[in-house]
This record gives sequence, C-alpha cells and structure tokens, in this order.
Amino acid sequence: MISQALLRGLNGKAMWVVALLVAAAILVPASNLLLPAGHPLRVPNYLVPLMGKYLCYAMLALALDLVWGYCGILSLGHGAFFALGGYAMGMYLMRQIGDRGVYGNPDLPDFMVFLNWDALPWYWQGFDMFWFAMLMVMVVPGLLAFVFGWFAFRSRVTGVYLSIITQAMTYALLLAFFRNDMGFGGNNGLTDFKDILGASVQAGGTRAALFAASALMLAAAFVVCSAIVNSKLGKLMIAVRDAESRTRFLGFRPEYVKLFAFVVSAVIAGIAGALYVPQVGIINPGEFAPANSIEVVIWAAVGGRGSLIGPIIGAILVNVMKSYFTVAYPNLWLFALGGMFVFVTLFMPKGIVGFLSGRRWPGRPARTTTDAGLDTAKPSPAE
Amino acid sequence: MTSIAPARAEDRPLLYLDGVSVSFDGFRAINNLSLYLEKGEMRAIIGPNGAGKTTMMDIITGKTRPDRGDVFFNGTIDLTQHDEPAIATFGIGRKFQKPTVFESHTVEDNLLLAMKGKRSVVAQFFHVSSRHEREALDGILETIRLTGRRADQAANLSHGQKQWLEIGMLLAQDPKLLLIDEPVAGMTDAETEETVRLLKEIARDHSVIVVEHDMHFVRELGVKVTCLHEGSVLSEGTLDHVSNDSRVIEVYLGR
Amino acid sequence: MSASTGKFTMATAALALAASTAWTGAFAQDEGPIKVGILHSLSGTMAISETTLKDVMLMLIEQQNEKGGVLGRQLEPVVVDIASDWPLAAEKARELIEVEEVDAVFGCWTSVCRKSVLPVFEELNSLLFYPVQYEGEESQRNVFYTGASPNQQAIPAVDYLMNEVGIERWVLAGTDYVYPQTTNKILEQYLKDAGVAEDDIMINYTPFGHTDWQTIVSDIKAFGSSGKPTAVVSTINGDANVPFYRELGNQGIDAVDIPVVAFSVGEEELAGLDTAPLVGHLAAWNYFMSVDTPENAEFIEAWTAFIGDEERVTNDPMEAHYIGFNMWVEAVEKAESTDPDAVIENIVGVEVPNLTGGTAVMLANHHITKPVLIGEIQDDGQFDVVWETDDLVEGDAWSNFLPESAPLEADWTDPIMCGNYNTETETCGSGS
Amino acid sequence: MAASLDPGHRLRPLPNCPSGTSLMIRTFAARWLACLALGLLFSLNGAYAQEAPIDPAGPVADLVRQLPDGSYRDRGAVIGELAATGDSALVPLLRTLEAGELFLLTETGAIVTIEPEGDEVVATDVLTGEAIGTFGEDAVEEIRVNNLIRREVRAAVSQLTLMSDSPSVRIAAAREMFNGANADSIPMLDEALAQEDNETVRAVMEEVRAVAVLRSDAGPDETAAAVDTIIERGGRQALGILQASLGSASADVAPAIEAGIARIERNLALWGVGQNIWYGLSLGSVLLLAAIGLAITFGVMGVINMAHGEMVMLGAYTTYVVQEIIRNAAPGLFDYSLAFALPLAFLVTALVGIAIERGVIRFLYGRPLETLLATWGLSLIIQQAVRTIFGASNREVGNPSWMSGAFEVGGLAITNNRLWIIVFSLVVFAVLVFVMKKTALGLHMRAVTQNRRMASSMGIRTPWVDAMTFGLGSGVAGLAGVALSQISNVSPNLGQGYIIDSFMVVVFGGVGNLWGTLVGAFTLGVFNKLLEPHTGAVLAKVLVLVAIILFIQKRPRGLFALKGRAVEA
Repeated sequence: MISQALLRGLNGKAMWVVALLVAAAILVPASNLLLPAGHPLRVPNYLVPLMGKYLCYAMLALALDLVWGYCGILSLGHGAFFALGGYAMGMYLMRQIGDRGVYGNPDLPDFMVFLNWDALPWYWQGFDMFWFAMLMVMVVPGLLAFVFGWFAFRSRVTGVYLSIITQAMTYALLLAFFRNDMGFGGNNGLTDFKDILGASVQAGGTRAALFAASALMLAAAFVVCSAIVNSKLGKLMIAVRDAESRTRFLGFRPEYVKLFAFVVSAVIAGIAGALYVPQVGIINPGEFAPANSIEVVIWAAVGGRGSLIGPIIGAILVNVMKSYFTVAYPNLWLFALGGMFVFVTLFMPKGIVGFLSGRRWPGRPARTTTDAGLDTAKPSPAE
Repeated sequence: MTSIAPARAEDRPLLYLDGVSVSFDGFRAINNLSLYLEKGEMRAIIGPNGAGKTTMMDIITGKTRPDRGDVFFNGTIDLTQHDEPAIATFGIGRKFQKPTVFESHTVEDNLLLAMKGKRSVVAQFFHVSSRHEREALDGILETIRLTGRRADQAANLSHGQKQWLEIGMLLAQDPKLLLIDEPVAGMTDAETEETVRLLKEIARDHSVIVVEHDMHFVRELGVKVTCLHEGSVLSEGTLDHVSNDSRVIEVYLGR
Repeated sequence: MSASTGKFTMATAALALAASTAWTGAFAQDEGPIKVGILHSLSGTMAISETTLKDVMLMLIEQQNEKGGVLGRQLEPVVVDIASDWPLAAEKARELIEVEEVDAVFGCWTSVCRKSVLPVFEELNSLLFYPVQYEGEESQRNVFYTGASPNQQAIPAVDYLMNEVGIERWVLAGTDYVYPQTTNKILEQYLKDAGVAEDDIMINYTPFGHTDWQTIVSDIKAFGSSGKPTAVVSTINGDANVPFYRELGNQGIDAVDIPVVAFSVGEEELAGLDTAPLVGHLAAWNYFMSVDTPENAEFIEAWTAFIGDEERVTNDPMEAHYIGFNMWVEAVEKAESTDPDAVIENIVGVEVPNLTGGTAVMLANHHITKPVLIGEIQDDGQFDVVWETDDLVEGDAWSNFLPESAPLEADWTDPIMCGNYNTETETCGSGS
Repeated sequence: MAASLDPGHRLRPLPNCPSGTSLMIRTFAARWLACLALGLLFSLNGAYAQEAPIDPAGPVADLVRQLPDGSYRDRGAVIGELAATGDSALVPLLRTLEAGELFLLTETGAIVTIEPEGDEVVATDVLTGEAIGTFGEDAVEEIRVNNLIRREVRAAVSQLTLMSDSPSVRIAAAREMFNGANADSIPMLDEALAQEDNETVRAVMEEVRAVAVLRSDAGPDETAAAVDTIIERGGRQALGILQASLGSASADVAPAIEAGIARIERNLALWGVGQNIWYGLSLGSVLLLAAIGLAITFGVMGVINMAHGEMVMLGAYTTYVVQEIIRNAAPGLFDYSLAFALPLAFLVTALVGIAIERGVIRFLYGRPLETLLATWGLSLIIQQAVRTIFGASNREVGNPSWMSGAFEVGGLAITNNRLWIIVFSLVVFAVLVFVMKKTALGLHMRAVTQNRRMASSMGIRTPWVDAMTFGLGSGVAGLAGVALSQISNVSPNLGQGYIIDSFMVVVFGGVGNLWGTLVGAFTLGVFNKLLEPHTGAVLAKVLVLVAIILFIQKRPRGLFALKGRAVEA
C-alpha cells in the first residue's frame, strides 16, 4: 500500500529529477575517485563536499516548500529543524572522537573537559551508537515540529503570526544553544570531527560517499514529497492553503493536515542537516540564526514555490552564486545577492520555474492563492 | 412562532433551534431565535441585511457558539458542542454567500475533495478514487451542468458556475441538510431559472435551508418562508402570508 | 509544470558544476606570484573587527612587494569574504588552498572560525596565521598563534590590579562564549590561589551583542559598594562593549571607583564611542597605538597613508598580523621555499621585531613571545601605558591553571613533534 | 598647540591625535566630566592664585618633590603624607596632578606646570608659582598618574578641603571620605564639626564621623550611637561598612548592627524591584522605538519590511554625520546636535522609505510575502552600501552633556539618557497616534489600508497615500535610530540587532494596532527585566520568546486583536 502510494510520486517529471540525482550520486564520486588528478572531466576534491552542501540546502528548501508552497505555512524557523538534525549528527561524530581529543578523555568532548564538566550529561547518552543518533536526527526535529504545530495549528495561529512565532522559536533556540551551560559547545559548536562509521570524515572516499548519500536522500525526499502532493492529501493541502475555513465545512481538520506536512517537512530538514554537518565539518548555533531561515525562504522563492523542483533549483543557484561572488567580488557580492532577490520578486513572481514554464499569475485581485499563508498579514477584513 | 419545544429528543425535528441568542461585543446578532426544520423540508429565509441570517448559519455549522439556547440536529446531536468539521460529518453542508471554491483546483478536484468518505489525513494520503466515486462524480457534474468544464481551473469559472460548483460540492458531501446562502446573487435570470430547477431537484432527497433576498426567486421555489429581523423570527408561513404581514412590510419598506 | 523544467534542472546542475569548476582555471606555476590567502569576514557581525585586518594584510603585502617580494617573486593577495558564517569559512579555506593554491593563509578572528577551518588546514597541510588573542588550549601543527594566549594578557593584568592598584574584589564579566568562559575559569583559579575569597569573585555572562546593560552594571555597582576596592575584568566581546561602557559612564561608575580592565577593547572599539567618561579604565594588550617607538610611528604612518584616513587607528591584532607576516616571510626566505613543511620546519625560532620596541620569537608551540602592556584609556581614545612586563612573556598553549591541561605541553620540534604532549605519561595525547 | 589642554596628553606626537577644534570639544567634554567626578571642586579654581605659595624649603615641598619617584604605591603613600600635613595650599597642586598636568623638569628636578609656546614650553614652578623659563618639550616629563594615584589624590583633597569656605565643597569632601574614614580621621572631623554651622554639611560629617568611630576602638555606647547614625543613612555603602564592621564588633553592638543590616537590606530589596521595573520601562521604550515604525509599515500597511532595521541604522548614521559636522564646524552647538539630527534623520529615512515604496514595494501590494523577499534584499544592499561608505567599524556618536550622567530618586538610580529615551519614545508615539487618528493623512491611510478600491473611488490618491505611509513609518524608524545611537553601537549591523525584537513586539501587541505596540513593548521590557536578575540575561531573553510563543497560542491575534466577524475566514 505504501509502495503503491510512493509510486504515485514517480510520475513523469519526478522521474527526471530522481534519475538525474541518482546519476549524480554515481558519476560525481566515480569521476572524483577514479579519474586521475588534472583530468578535465574529474570533479576536483573541494567540489565534492561543496556540491554535497548544495544538495543538503536543496533538501532543506524542498522541505520548506512542502509546508509553504503547498500548505501556505510560511515557516521562518525551518533552519531550526535543519540545525537540530545537524546537532544530533554532530553529537554522534563527537562521541566517535573517543579518546583522541586533545585531552585524551575517553567520554567527554574537549569543550566539556576544559570547562570542567565531570560527566557526560544525560542527553548525550546513546549518541555513540549510529542507529540511535540517526533516530534522533529524525525524532528530535519531528517532535519539536509536532509539539509546536500541535499547539499552533489547533489554536488556529495563522499567517504572519505563525511566521513570527516560528522565527521566535529558532531565535530562542539560537540563544539557548549559545549558552555554554547547555552542553553543546556554545558558540564554537561541535567541530574537529574524526570518523563516521569508522571511516575518516576527511578521506576522499568518505566525502564521495557522503555526497552520494546526499544525492540519494534528496531523491528519496523528492519522491516522498511528490507522492504526498500528488495524492488526494496533496490536493487537500492546496485546498487548505487557499481556503482553510472552507475545508472545515467539508468535514476536514486542516490543523491535522498542516501538522502532518509540518512534521514530515521537519524530519526532511533534520536529515538534510545531518548530512550537511559531516560535509562542512562543523555545526554551531549560527545555523539557528533567523537570517538563515529567511534565506531558505528566499531560495524557495527564487526557484519557484508551489513546485517541488523550484526550491531545489533555487537553493543550488543562490548558493552557487554565493560561493562564486564571495571570492570574485568579496566587497560587492551582497549587492549582487540583494539585487537578485529584488529582481526575482519584481520580475519573476513565480520564481524561475514559474517564469520558465511560462505560467502567469491568475490575474488581479492580487491576493493570490500562493499568499494565503500571509493573507491575514493585513488586519483589514478578508471580506 | 412561540411553539412549545417537544418533550422527547427523538420527537425533535431534523433541525431544532430554540431561544438562541448571540452577540458580538454588545451587538445582538441573534436574539432569542427559535426555528424548526422537518426532515425533507425546504425552507426559504428572508430578511433585511443584518437580520442575522448568516450568523444563524454560523451557529448551525459550529463557526459561532451561541451565548444561550439549544441547537439540536437529528433530534439528539447538540450542535453547540461540536466544531465545523464534526458538524459537517454529521451531514450538514453549507454554501457560502460569496462562492468559495478551491480556485487553483480543477472543477473535478473540487468535487473529489468534497466527495463523501473518510476525512482522516492518512486516508487522504492513501486514497485511490473508486469506480463508484467516479460515477457519483459524473452524476453531480451532470446535475450542476459543468460536465464540459470538469478539467478547468475553478478560478476560470463564471460567477454563476462557481455558485453551482459549490452547490455541487454540497451534493458530493451528500449531507442530510444543506444550508445555502444567496445562491442566485449576481446571476443572470437564465442562470437563476436553472438554479431554481437545481434546488428543487436537490430538495427531493435533502432538507434545505435557502437564504435569499431575491423575492422572485423565493416565489419560484414556492416553499415555507421565514422572515428574520434583528436576530429573531419576525414572520413565518407562505410567501404571501409573510409578504402581507404588516411588520414585514414595515421592516422592508418602512423607516 | 512540463517536462521542460525537468530538463531545466539538469541545466542548472550543469551550470552549478561549470560555475564552480570555472574557478579551477587559475593555477599558479612556480615562477608566477606567490599567493597569500586572506580569510576574514567582510560582512556580517564580525566585519566590524575583521575588515581592518584584511586591509592591513593588503598593506603588508604591498610593502613586501615594493621591497621586491619574497624569493624574488611578487606576492599576490587572494581576499575572500567568509561573511561571519563559519561553515562558509571552512569552505573558503578549502577553496583558497585547493583552487587558488595559496601558500599561506592569514585570517579568522573568532575561535569558532579557527576551529572550523582547522581540520581543513590539517588535511590539506597548509599554513594559517591566527592574529587574535584567544583562550589557548590548542596547538596545531599548521596553525601559528600570533595573538596572545591567556598567560600573555589576562594573568598579567590581574597581577597589575592586585599589586599596583590593590584590588581585593573581582567581577569577571564576559560574553558567553569559549574565550571568556575559559579565561574566567583560569582567572578564577588564579585568584583563589592568590587567596581571594569565593564571595569576593562575581562571574557574569551575557549574550553576544548584548545592548541592555542596566541590570548588570547596577549589579556590579552593588557588588563594588562593599568598601573593598573592586575591579571588573571584562572579556566582553568587541561589539557589546560600546553600550556597556556607555552604561558605566551613565551610572557614574568611573575608573577610580571601579576600574574595568578589558581584553577585547582596543583602539578600534574605542573609536566607536566618546571616551571622556571612560578615562582611567584599562585594557591589557601586547600593543598599543600610543606606544612611542620608531617602528610603531612608521607603521602608523604607513597605515594611515594606505587607508587614506588620518583618523584611522591601529590595534593589537593588526600588530599580530604584522609580526606573523614578517615571520612567514623570514621563514620562507630561510627555507628558500614556500612549501608548508619547509616553512613549519624553519619558522620555529624565527625572531622579528614587534612594534613595541622588542622582538617576537616563534616558539616551538607555535605561539610567540610578547610583552604585556596595561594601558589606561585617555580621553582622545588612546591608551596610556601605565605598566608593562619587564621582559617578554612566552605564549603558553596549555594553561597551568586548568587541571586537565596543566600536564600538557606543545612542541613542534623533534623529538616531541606534538601539540598536546602529556608530560606525565610522556606520550603524545593522540588525536591532533 | 591646543593639545596641552588635554589632560591625558603625552608630550609626543600622536599620529592620529585629532587636531584643532575637534580636539577642543573633546577636551571640553573631558573637563566637564572631570568636574562631575571631582564634585564641583572646580568652583575653587579661582582660589588658586590667592593661595599662599608653599615654602620651597619646608618639609611639604620635600614631599612634593618625591611625587615623581618610585612605584605608584610609594607615590600614593607620599600623597597620603601630603594630606596629613593638612596644608590646604596643596589642593590645586594635587588637582593638577590628578589631571595629569604636573610635570618634572628633569634637569633641576623641579615640579612644574607647563604652557606651550611654539615647539617649546614655559615651565612654572608649582611651589613658588613663578615661571622658571622656557624649555624644549623633552626637558619635562609628565608625572604619571593611575587610578591608585587618583584615588589617593581624591582622599587627600577631601581631607584638605574639609574646612573649605564653600559648603558644597565641604559636603563633597565629606562624602568622599565616607568610605575611607577611620580612627585617625576623627580629630580632623571633630575640628571640622566644631566650626561647621551649615546643618546639611554637619549631617554628612556626622555620618562620616560615625563610620570613623565604628572603625575606631571607641566605647560601646559611642559605637552604638555611630551604628544608629549609619543605619539611618542607609544605602549600599552603609551596608558594606556595617557588614565589614560585623567581624570586629563587640558582642553588645553586634545585634544592633545585624538588625541594621537586615533593615537596610530589606529597604534595598524594595528599591531593587522598583529599579528593575524602571529598567524594564527603559528597555520597553527602546523596543517601542524600534518597533513603532514597523507598526506602521508592517502593522498598518501589511508590508513585511525586513529593511526596517536598516532604516533605524540610517537614522543613527545621520546622527553621526550631523555630529561630525558640528564637531568640526561649530563645537559650541554640540549639545544641540540631536535637535539637528532628529528632523534630518526623519527626512533622510523617510525619503529612502518613499524611494523604496515607489521603486519596489508598490508593485507588490497584496503579496506581503514578496515584500519580505524584496525588502530582505534591500536590507542587504543598504547594509553593504553603508559599510562601503562609512566603513565596517563602529562610528562615534557622543552623548550631549544633558544626556549623560544620572541622578537618584530615593533608592532609584535614574540615568539621564534612559530617562530622555523613555520620554522621547512616548512623545513619538503620541505624535504618531495623533497623525493616524486626527489628520487627513491618517484618515486616508486607514481608508486605503481597509479598502483600497473604495478609497480610490472616493478620490483618495492611493499611490500617494501609500508612499506617504511608508515614508512615515521609515521616518519614525529614523527617529528611533537617533535615539538608539545614544545607547548602542553605530555600525552597519545596528539594524539587525533590533529587527526581530521589533517584529515580536508588533505581533505580540496585535498587528495594526499602535496601542498594542505600546503595551506590548513595555510589557516585554518589564517582564524581561524582572526575570533577568534571577535567570541571567540570556535565559531571560529565551523565556520571553517562549512566553510570546505560548501567548500567541492563547490569543492568536496578539494582545489587542481586532474582533468581530471581519477577521475570521
């Protein structure tokens, strides 16, 4: 039954994306590992984790789009789920260091040692086991999303109010994780990782494997999302986005629809974060910064929300530009980036995908469905 | 109007409002309103703006909680204790004053979403439309005269067609009671005629409450009429009886 | 969406690849210029402090090129913006080394930046010169710490207050991150060893960029009103200092009542506020702009000329880059190669003049020797040196006041060759 | 060169030493605050000339000559001895020393003050008061002072001025002694008290004497009396003194002292709460200022204006520019700098706002979300622009004298700048409410935001109103920037620090409701400050955020929600 439902996710265009990602998962590592250095077709070492990073961002943007593009929930705090997943993975990697820390302490990470912690806090227990850590990667963000959503959606917090409290959520987590007493390494976060599943995180092979994992996970996430949006549930999600109260009079409970999407999205974000950490080699509270979450929204918007491919394109494109500009024009790149956001919003309101697939807005009145998530931003009666 | 409430719950009519009152920050929208609707009956509700027509529907559908009074459905179900989705599943469908369909869905999907069936999230995810469903859907499309446009985006329908689509969605829900708010507002006469026929058709196997200003339309329906004013029943009976009621005339023509 | 978008995805992915590989284009041959990476935040929260360091590096490189470069080759700076985003810092470090093929990198300000790029330098075996005072507890083969370690800043400062000013009661106020946490741990231990009572020490942490200091300042005021002479040892992070000092000034705490000695407040920070109310508050550094030496005068002149602003100040981390850069040049000349291993081998023991009249030596633990100066803030935004150590203090990678790190030593020369050598077990504590 | 007016000046070229007028004003400010610190002692400056010069041969002179030698500690001791001589002629000399204007003429070892004359300096012997010729700058050497010296000097000065002619000086002197008084100071105090006729001064001296007695080995009765006096005085200092004395106190006074300590502590605790509320209000006023502009652009217009913080930042930079110009052009006007800055800041930011509205936002009405993206992009651009123009580092914005310093109301310490900012925020709020409710513009704004089509059909030029509304919101943000420049950093990141809090406040208060913003801001401020002492700053902020999240669950539309059917659906 599940498989049947998932197959629904593999319709025409989804096939393309999945095929492309699987191909990447095979070709990139292959060319990086097998081809000799300097070979024109070889993917240089530094590019492997970099592209892996882009794919993680793409996954995050995809997750956001599921709730925003399809349910009209504009989450300005999705970075929090990403970061939590990342921390769960980071904690596993820290435990893998074992007694190879600078103080040679078998259980305590270095930062705990020099801040005189005498024992491992309870919430660090179990993270030395991979399966447990991976479980937490999904459970922790999922649980937070569930609790948060349960209250928020049931008490019918909508529109900008919801957006702002999601921001409050990630901001609160940011401040909390900055505190050294929290036992997550404070501002420095978790870093200086050594092994993952016994393989050195710095080894080319591991990097290639991580890249492949990212590509495949993104493909999987894409299929899941595609399956959801192509099911009747997907139609219901859009209905909720466009006319929430109407669905109530049809006997649906939109709060549960939202909750479902929110939790699924959070879990995907968490997985993305978990894959992100070993590839960039650090997780620190900066990931909780509200600005990061806003950037994710922008990726999705640039690529084109309300489609599953849009956010992926957006995330990759914006980050490629960012990587490029920060080197090419270190003093000017913010102008370029900022300018791009303005340009896209003004001239490609449906994002790149929308622009290319030549779909127009349903004409004025401009309060278009895609903004339902924020309709109530205006206090004025929504007739 | 002061009819005595039946002693036993099961003797109550399909819809039973008794002494209902509600007010928004001081303003009494509904004032000691009592209204009974028998199974299979179609009732037209008229009344000037602000008479509380829409608020009454809000109360029946659970959108608004009354401050006082009883609201029972099917004799035993106390509607004041339930919220919109629950009430909808008991079998009360509602069409809004301003047609609210899912603009970015096709006509077909709109109906599909409304189609009677499990409402749980999981069920929606695994839902595969059955043959029976498809047949029902075709039937409804026929009834609301939209077969030709089943694949079009609802956003692109004409105002009247949206009205019909929404009625169609009600049918798909297959409720016991339909609440229909101003079905012919902004319709051409031709469309109005169609709608009258449509409603009569529906009324055969559903109970219906129609709120409408258009007296011509109400006359066409030819059913019992209740006139609301300032939140309570002003007059009830045949259209002629009501329209000859001095107070009604005073309310409509007076001041 | 039609299949066209499907194709489009491929297009973008391809574009992504292309764009990224495009940079690989430039690779340096031996006769080409020597590339030097500059890895600082030019935007985001840390830009305030780091932009200056980028500029000073550009100046130093320009000067070196005028002197004919290194090994007869010109130097070419490669500037990147890490935008106060630490994962990005790691990415950029990797790019500098692998793509731009720089021979040495000067950069980072925060500990988290250093921590995040450190594995990269280790893996790709390149060189990082880190110019900021930090919490210590680290020594890595590929990193050279040209800023002060706690024993080159915090402890002398406390000594001064205890012996020269007769302070008996201590407030350790800091921003809640690793540098203050560690420094305060060390100081707390140090003070207790010096016989200061538990309840004569007050420790307080605030978040980054904390702006509302009313409560804390009034707490300090209360704590200081016990009659015993009280001082504040501030490890408050650069940005939060302006509102902090303003609040001090406004609540009428002046340096005579409760002096504040800061480790993160230099000329650059003071340039951001009216220092009149702060006269007499202290800072401990290894360099002050006001130090009167020919080297310094020359440096300042060059700097103001380079930046084209008479009012621009110099500060300690700038000197650290000055020293680090010169040490690298020396080492390269000595090794007659820019190869990291050769440099690492030759740089230990290299001695270059610092700007305060002495010289700095690169020690075996990759830290350097520094004088420690205590300056009092003047109303022109400068510091007046009121005390300095008689001789140079050697940077200590592992503090002796933290139980776990007391036995550790760092020595990157034979035979030890270890960043965390345990003198008790006489083994290299594995790991780094 | 004017530089020698500068107390901290070293006779060595300072490359970045601000030259000319700009230095004058800094020095002026310095003097002004030095006055505060010295407790109005400058009123005595005139007396300098009339003072009988110190006998150059006498023992006092010898002490004076020891001033330059030895460690700070030794020299501190010397000052102590000087004070002990009770020779009030030393006062001006000591003050010159504290100001760092006392020099040693290296060749003769004479202690001199100097007046610059071209590259040279004219030295005046402080003992004789006679000019002793002109020397090269390097012939003299400043006598260094540090905090220890400053403290000693103050103690000494207070002792020596205890019998000055001016009561204000005597009070200041006595106050200065309060902490340091001990058995030795009793005779001096008695002497002073004997001839003191001014009651207020007497009272203060009595308190000081009480401290001295408490620390002496006086009899129990006398000590008990002293204790009472101190308890009567109250305050933290008294508390500290009593606690200190507790150790050495004899059994029969100890209980009294303990009781006193308890009483003072109770008192302080009470005031403490008040103080925290005050801090809360002050924090609230800052939040209000930061948020109020947003309450217009976001609350009223529904534009999610991510560039709001940058508007605040621009306001702050305008203040900086204004002050720079004043510093260089008309230093005398410095105290009025804010008066110039306010309208300018409003104008500048309002214009920028209008430009943004016309250039970008007007294309995005009804799509709040796009405004979020576009304004976010704009905020990046504005930040980087400012960074490019003014540089990334903080810029100095000074407090005008009337915004510096603090005063006490009972146990409350009220700092002037905070007070002014609270007042200012309320004024801005009041004006805004007036504009919205009473003016044509306000009427039009509300009309347009409630029903654009209807408004325009009634002949309101909606585009113009939009521009004006956004301009107003931005302008108000600019005003906030002026105020915030007085308490925090002026850097390109200034805005980022406030944007999130601003949104919290507006949403907490209820979007589209100015009063909500007012109440929201102060509620959050006070709540935060009441928590802070117990939880610490970080946790307090976290808890506030959590509280907001929970609150929104209870009231999904904020504190002052718009009611009725309208907001549904």
